[in-house]
Amino acid sequence: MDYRWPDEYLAFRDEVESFIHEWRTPELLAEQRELEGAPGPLSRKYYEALQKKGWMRMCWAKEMGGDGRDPLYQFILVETMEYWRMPYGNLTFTSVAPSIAQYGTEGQKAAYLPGIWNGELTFAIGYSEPNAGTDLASLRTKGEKVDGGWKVNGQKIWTSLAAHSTHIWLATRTDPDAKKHQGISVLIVKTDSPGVTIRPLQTVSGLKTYETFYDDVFVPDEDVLPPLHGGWSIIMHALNHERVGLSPTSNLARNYDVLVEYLQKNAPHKLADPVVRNRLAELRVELQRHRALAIRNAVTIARGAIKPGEASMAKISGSELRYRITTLAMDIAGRAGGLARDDARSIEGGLIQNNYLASPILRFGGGTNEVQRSIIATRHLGMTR
Amino acid sequence: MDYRWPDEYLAFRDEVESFIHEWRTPELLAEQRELEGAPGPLSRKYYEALQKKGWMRMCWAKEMGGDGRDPLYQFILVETMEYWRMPYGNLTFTSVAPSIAQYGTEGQKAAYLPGIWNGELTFAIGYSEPNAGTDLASLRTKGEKVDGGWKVNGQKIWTSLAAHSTHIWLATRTDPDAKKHQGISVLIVKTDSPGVTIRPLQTVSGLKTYETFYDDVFVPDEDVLPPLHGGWSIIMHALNHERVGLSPTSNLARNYDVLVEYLQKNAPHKLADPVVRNRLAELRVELQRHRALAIRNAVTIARGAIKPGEASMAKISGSELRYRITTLAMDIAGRAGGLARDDARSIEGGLIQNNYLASPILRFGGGTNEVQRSIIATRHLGMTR
Amino acid sequence: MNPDLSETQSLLQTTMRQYLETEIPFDRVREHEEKRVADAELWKAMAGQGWLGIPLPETVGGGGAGLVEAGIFVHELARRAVVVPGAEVMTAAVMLARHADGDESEILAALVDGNAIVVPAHLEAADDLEKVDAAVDAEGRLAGAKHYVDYADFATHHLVTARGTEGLGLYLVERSAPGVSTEALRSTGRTPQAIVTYRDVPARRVAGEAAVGQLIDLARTFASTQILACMEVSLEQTVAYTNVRVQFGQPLAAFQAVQHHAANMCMHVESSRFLVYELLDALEDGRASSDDAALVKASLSRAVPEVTMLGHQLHGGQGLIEENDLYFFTIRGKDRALAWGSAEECLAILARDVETPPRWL
Amino acid sequence: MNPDLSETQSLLQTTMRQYLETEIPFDRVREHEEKRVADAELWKAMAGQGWLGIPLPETVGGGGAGLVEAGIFVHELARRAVVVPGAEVMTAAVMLARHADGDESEILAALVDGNAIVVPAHLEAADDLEKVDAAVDAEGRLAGAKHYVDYADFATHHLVTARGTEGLGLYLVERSAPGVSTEALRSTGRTPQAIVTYRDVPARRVAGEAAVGQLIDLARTFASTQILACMEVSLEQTVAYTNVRVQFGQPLAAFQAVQHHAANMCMHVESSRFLVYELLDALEDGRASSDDAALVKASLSRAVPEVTMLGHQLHGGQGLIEENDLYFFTIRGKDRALAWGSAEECLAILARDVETPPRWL
Repeated sequence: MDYRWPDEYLAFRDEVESFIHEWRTPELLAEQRELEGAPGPLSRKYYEALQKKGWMRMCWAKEMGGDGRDPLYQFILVETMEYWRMPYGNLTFTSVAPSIAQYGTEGQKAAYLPGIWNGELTFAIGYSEPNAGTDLASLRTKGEKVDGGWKVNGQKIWTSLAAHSTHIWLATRTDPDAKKHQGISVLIVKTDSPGVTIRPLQTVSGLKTYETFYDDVFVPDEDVLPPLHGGWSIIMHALNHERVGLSPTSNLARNYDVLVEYLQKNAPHKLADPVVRNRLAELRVELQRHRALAIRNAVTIARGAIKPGEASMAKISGSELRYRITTLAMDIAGRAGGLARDDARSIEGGLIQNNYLASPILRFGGGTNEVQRSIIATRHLGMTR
Repeated sequence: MDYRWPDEYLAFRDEVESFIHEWRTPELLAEQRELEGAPGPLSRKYYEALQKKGWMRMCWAKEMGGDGRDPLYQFILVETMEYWRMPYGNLTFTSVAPSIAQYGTEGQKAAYLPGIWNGELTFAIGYSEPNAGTDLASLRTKGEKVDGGWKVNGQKIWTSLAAHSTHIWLATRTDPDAKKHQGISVLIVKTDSPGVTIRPLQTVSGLKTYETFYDDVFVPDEDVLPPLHGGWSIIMHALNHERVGLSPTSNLARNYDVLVEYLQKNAPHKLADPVVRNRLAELRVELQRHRALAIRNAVTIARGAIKPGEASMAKISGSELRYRITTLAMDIAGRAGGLARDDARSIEGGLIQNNYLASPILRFGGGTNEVQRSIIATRHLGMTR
Repeated sequence: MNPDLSETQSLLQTTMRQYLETEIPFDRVREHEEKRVADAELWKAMAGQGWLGIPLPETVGGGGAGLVEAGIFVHELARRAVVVPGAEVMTAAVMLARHADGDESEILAALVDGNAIVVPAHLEAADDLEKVDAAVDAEGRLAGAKHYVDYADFATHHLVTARGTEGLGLYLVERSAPGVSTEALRSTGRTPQAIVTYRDVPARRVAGEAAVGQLIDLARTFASTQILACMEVSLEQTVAYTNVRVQFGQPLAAFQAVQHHAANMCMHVESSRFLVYELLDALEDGRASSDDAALVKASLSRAVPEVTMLGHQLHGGQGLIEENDLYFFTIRGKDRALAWGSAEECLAILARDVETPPRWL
Repeated sequence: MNPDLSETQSLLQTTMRQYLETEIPFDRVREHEEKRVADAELWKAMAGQGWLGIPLPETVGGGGAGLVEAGIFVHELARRAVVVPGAEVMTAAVMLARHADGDESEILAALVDGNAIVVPAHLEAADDLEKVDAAVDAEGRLAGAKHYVDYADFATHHLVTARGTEGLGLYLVERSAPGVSTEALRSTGRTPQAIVTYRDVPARRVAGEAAVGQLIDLARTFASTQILACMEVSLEQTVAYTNVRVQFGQPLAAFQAVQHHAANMCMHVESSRFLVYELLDALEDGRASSDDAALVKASLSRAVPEVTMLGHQLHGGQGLIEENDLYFFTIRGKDRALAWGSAEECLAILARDVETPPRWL
């Protein structure tokens, strides 16, 4: 037992922080605001620099093209980047690429991995459907076998970044007669394929997402991940890859820090109010409780152990705390706390208010908290199903 | 719409308060403490006086021997008595007597009602079994038809007051072949019948309850409530009778008042602490939220309407608030708040601490809060079962 | 003790609800919301229905009704999330009517027919409801700034709290007067709000210091009423959605965890409804104190994020997309939770008097 | 970053757990609890096992281990709810060892073999941990009163906080000295507690002012450790019970609402375990501040009523009967939540420094 972070991890954190301070310029932030998260010229440059650092694959096995570093480095990367809300890789890197590396054919590896690494290829994830959200396995988008490939018909929602991606990583029912969890394959679909339609969806927190429609879209056989009809385990495996830093403490703590800084500058009388200080003390306690679950989960994953209950706990804790911190911070700041990010007077670009509106996402995204709680009960505590 | 209590109700409250102040002597309180709720000479006298007031039957229809008063009088009686924790009738009066009056044979009415009214007869309720708690209908205590009556075998728990009662109001499976909710009858069993064993059970909050065992206990036919095998509806009906004042606000508010009084006398610096004052303000809000649900439910019942969801809301709200008020009050009072009622230094005879330990009871008693929440969802909100 | 609407009150509720549901599709609300401008056409139409004068005396053409009826008006508007200053104008109108002398009858009549639109302007700089630096000089000229003024530009007049030669009071100011300038704000609720600056603006005193507290209590109570409406609709939409949305082979509504979330939402809604109407009823004849208004606002301001976030929890991704109608009530609800005193500010008011035993009857 | 017990630490845990589960039936705990007297026989036996000297130097016969090991000792005792001053003696022993000069080696050795039992005596009158009026005069005579002293009568010595001629410090006092009198208290936890009055009692100064803060931090941390144990066992018993208890035709554990309650309990337990051992580990080499100890205590003191009450919720009537073992952890847990600073008191400590950014790595 030793709860200290060894020096090499702390040195890595410092390195990441230096990198952030170098790149997080007002110009980059302005570009991000303007393009609503889509890649612009500055963020492309930033991504290039990030890729040069090699951090995106640092925890992969050497034989898969990585550095074979301890996954706790990934944890530290995520925590440090998330504090400043700097992008550090998306599902293309954390989910698609490892899946191709592990399951893909040699041809697929050659066709996609280099392009992913140099940033030319980006993937949107096509899992959710209007009637298959939490119950993902009931998806209906179907592929019919045709000569040399598959003809795909169906509809996906929450295909985030679809309009800015070159490909869609599409969960498709390829065997309609198999049981629910079987008969699903992962297809790699070019976004400019004939028959693909992308429709933007505005969400309440400003995040743009997309609905994607597939009308007789042709996908060649070589773009089907093997094993055919065995997509469910690929999907599950891919989700597991994200879990070392699945619920950062730092970006929750950032809301706290932003509030305190605002009060120091604009409402010192409130910061002097014993009741406000007590509420802040309560938030500090909650942040540490969450931090405990987040690190506990990361350590387990870093060891290669599998304890789904720990990931579920970290995920529930972080997603629910996001709501509590932000709603309280808005109350403390009063009407100033309600200013949105499109108002120049808003606190730190409306960060807290925006986090409030976005807070439901993680409560259902990546498996609803209801499902997570049942996972804790059955798989961590051994309760009867 | 008029949220005022008309003068006649307020006058009744004043009458009840005067009565309480007359009877709530240190001697009576000492006797109650000593006998742990069992009837002693002073409380018998108190009950006599209470019965003379006619309050126990005041809301019954005149043809059932009552005064036909609006059930809101019962609500006011309960709230006023509960503030001072004075007894005002128990299940014998609120559940057994009305059931006999409504369902009993003429013989049963003649045999039991006068004795109940003059206090000679008291009933313990034998519903719960070791394996039939929330799922009451799965009870196993069984009656076998024998010549002139029934031979009863089984076991009940939470037969509160059994040792001080003359009879047990016993839910018994009389038709083993019927479906779960059918085949149950209510039997009136003398506690001194051969084969009845009463074993005390100590609960954490000091309340004593009893396990009762039935070995070949003979119950004559005339002590079976009609209709035979139709006991389930009697049981449900009886429970409904209690619901006008099922979750008083006053005894929750009493914890608040006791805490404030303690702080005024013993820790004025704490009462001056803005954080403590804020916590108390929060409790005031919660008390009013509960009061709203309690009155809403009472008004509906007083009108003869049936909205089970409202009773469930009042019940959940009151039972959960009891825990929150008491745990916080103990924290504010610090270690003084932890003194138990058997310590002479405890705050108001350990009222708050004792309420804390007793707080789980109402969360599962009378139908668990889980079941209540489903009732709200399905019967009040119309959600799919 | 009768917490239910009278027949007349029910009729008003039903009429308004049907009218708004029929006449105002949510997409029309989206249009006004996006532009942050009030729905002037709806306002005009409501004048035609006779609703704008509900609590005003019949002598000026009003409905001669009370605060409960005004509350129903505010409640129904909030249920449809329409972009009109219902709560604001009711607040100002009631204050003007209460303190009416001969001078006021003209503006009251104009309020009834929708030609005058008066909104309160109270809050200054920080979120401290007690701070009033705006001042009216001996010549009756107002100078000062008011923040987060709802519908400042749609209004024809502002009812401004300020300090004059006779002390603190309410002053009536014309929006179009030279010296009144506004700067738009973009808040969570997406309704029009602005910072208003008054430079040497003619202002007529209409009420004294006591009225300032009354104005706050009333505005706060109507904000609570709006919150109530947001919670109600959020719950209704959630029940409807979970009854039809199938996952794992059964409607969401049949899952125990879903039912329990909905039950928790329901307890907030039901207790809030009682508290809000009790307060309106008691404010009508002066039985309610400022503490009562603060308590109800504290309770509802805390409840509404809980309720609306549970609504989102049960809607999943569907509920976050702006094409779905759920979000209106999430954003309006939290906005009103911050208006006229957040839960924190209202608790601070309650904290001043914790020694009085809480009411239990 | 390694939050898991080492092999040696695991061995200590397993050994103690097996020993206590085998040797100490819960009915024996009930007996001592009812009489409010410590289990002297168990204390003696534990001396035989070598456990009483775990964190003491090997030179006095101790185990030479650290606070984590002492924490495991406290943790395992609390899991069995036994009526012995494990936390209290570990606190005093560590303080004595830290400030040991030659004089202390004798009492340290006696602590190891169980002949000396030293408990801290700190709290006075109100629940204000900063108030110390007890005084030691120039002749080394102590006068004052200490409240809620755990195991005051079972102890051979009290380690008393008092003000002497050299300022605030820790003083060692013999329980049997004339002038020491006790008055028993009956608290929620049902373990022996007393008010102790010292009248002109010989007292030896063993450490100065800094040690008083250290003593509080340590006692507070062990109280948190005890709370952790209570939550753990409450959860374990609840899981076991719901897995076998059948209602409506299936085990309780299979109901979604039951699973969710258990999951909430579990999150408290798992986060608390991390925080407690992190704190013990950090206190060992001085990395932890008083704020850290207060934070952990605040967190666990709030968590334990939640967890134990959910345990009762899921046990129904069975859990409230004293024949069931669940209640031990309910009452001990809440008792320790109040000891050495309630959640409210610990939050007040944290509230002094809210400007420092919270730790996230």
